[in-house]
Amino acid sequence: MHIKYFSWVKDQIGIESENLIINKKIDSVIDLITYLKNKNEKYNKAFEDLSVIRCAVNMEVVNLDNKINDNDEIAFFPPMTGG
Amino acid sequence: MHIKYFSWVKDQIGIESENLIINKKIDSVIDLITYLKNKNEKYNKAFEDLSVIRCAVNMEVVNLDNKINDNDEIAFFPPMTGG
Amino acid sequence: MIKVQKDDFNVNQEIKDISSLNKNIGGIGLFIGKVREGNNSELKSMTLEHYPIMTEKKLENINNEAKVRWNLVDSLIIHRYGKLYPGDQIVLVATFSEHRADALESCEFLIDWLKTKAPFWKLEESNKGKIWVEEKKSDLEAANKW
Amino acid sequence: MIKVQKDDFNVNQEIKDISSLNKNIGGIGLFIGKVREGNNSELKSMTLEHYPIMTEKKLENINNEAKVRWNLVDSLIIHRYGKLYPGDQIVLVATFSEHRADALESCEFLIDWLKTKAPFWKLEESNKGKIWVEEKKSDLEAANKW
Repeated sequence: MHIKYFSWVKDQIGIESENLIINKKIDSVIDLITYLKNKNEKYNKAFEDLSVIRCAVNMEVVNLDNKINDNDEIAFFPPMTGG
Repeated sequence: MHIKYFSWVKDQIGIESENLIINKKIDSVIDLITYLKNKNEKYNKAFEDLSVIRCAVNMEVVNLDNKINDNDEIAFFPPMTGG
Repeated sequence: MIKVQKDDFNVNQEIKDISSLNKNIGGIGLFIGKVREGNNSELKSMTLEHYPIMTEKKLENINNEAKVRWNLVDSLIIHRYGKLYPGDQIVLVATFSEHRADALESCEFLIDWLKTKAPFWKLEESNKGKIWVEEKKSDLEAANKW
Repeated sequence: MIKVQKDDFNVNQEIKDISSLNKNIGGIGLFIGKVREGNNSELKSMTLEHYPIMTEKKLENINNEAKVRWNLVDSLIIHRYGKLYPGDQIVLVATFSEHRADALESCEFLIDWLKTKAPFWKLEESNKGKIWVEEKKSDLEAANKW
């Protein structure tokens, strides 16, 4: 699972991207977030308020209950501010 | 009275502008149009359909019943097509 | 600012001239009107006649009206006259504001207004001869909505 | 066409490149977004981060969506990324149509959409430090109206 972080989510976690090999059963985005929050306090802090977290799976924005697979590219970021 | 003509009104009458010294009593734009129509067939033709004639007095668009004076600049033209 | 001119304009230069005076511009709304050749390449030329001095006066008025109705840092209208050819630029409306809604709305307002209230008349020359362009009902409706 | 680039753009050149391909363009609707200094000259810089490939993909999608919804001859989005300064251009939306309503509406649609759906994030640096720009409620509402 390839994970990318943008904006202040990236700043708080401290890395731009990572490859995770997860032995636990991770079915959905929210499962992944729960898993990440247990890793350490940085992740826990970044994902504290899920109302400001957006997620893209393979570059499509999805809801947090969206299913995910091992070979997906998952990205976490705050609401977008383009234009 | 200085009179200007634009677009096909100008083409039909055959001149761009003229100075008229009128001895008759001309109180309004419509009086002037009646006066002009009596001058010759070109004017009569140009002012045949008043629904497509617009008038500006001293560069402000006015209704045809608008009052006019001897020293006014009067312009006749079809609906404007700017932009 | 308003400009009534025979010459073409460079939109990049025009907006740079205004933008350089004010760093608080967040958005620029622009409209460029061009001479359209028509679907069967029928148009040869378009000659724009106008009513000098009245044109400048009316453009100045409407430009000021836009500044009253919207929160604008600046705004610009350039309208050309004379003989133009397919592909040529006819008119530029540019509105400069802090927030985009003001620029976008006032830009639409200005071009809608120009279509029926600016003293210009268009003579189109095609294979069929020379024809003065008639007022469009849709243009009248667009101008009346403001 | 869409372009995601670090470099600045020249709006005159960009529209000329497209206009020269088609003489049947009657109107061009444009919006240029710029870095605003703020009322008290507080902003020092704005750094735009984006999600490469996803950005291009999403911009391409929305540009196609505009072409489906409106009668457009062509349309162009240029979005910059990297470190920008007050007065710099951020984004260009340009829509080319035969009649002006299509160009004006689709231009507004595209910029409204970009504000909340294009994967960019803005880091503002001012005297108070660095702050990531938050989503604006008014931008969400503007995007939802289409």
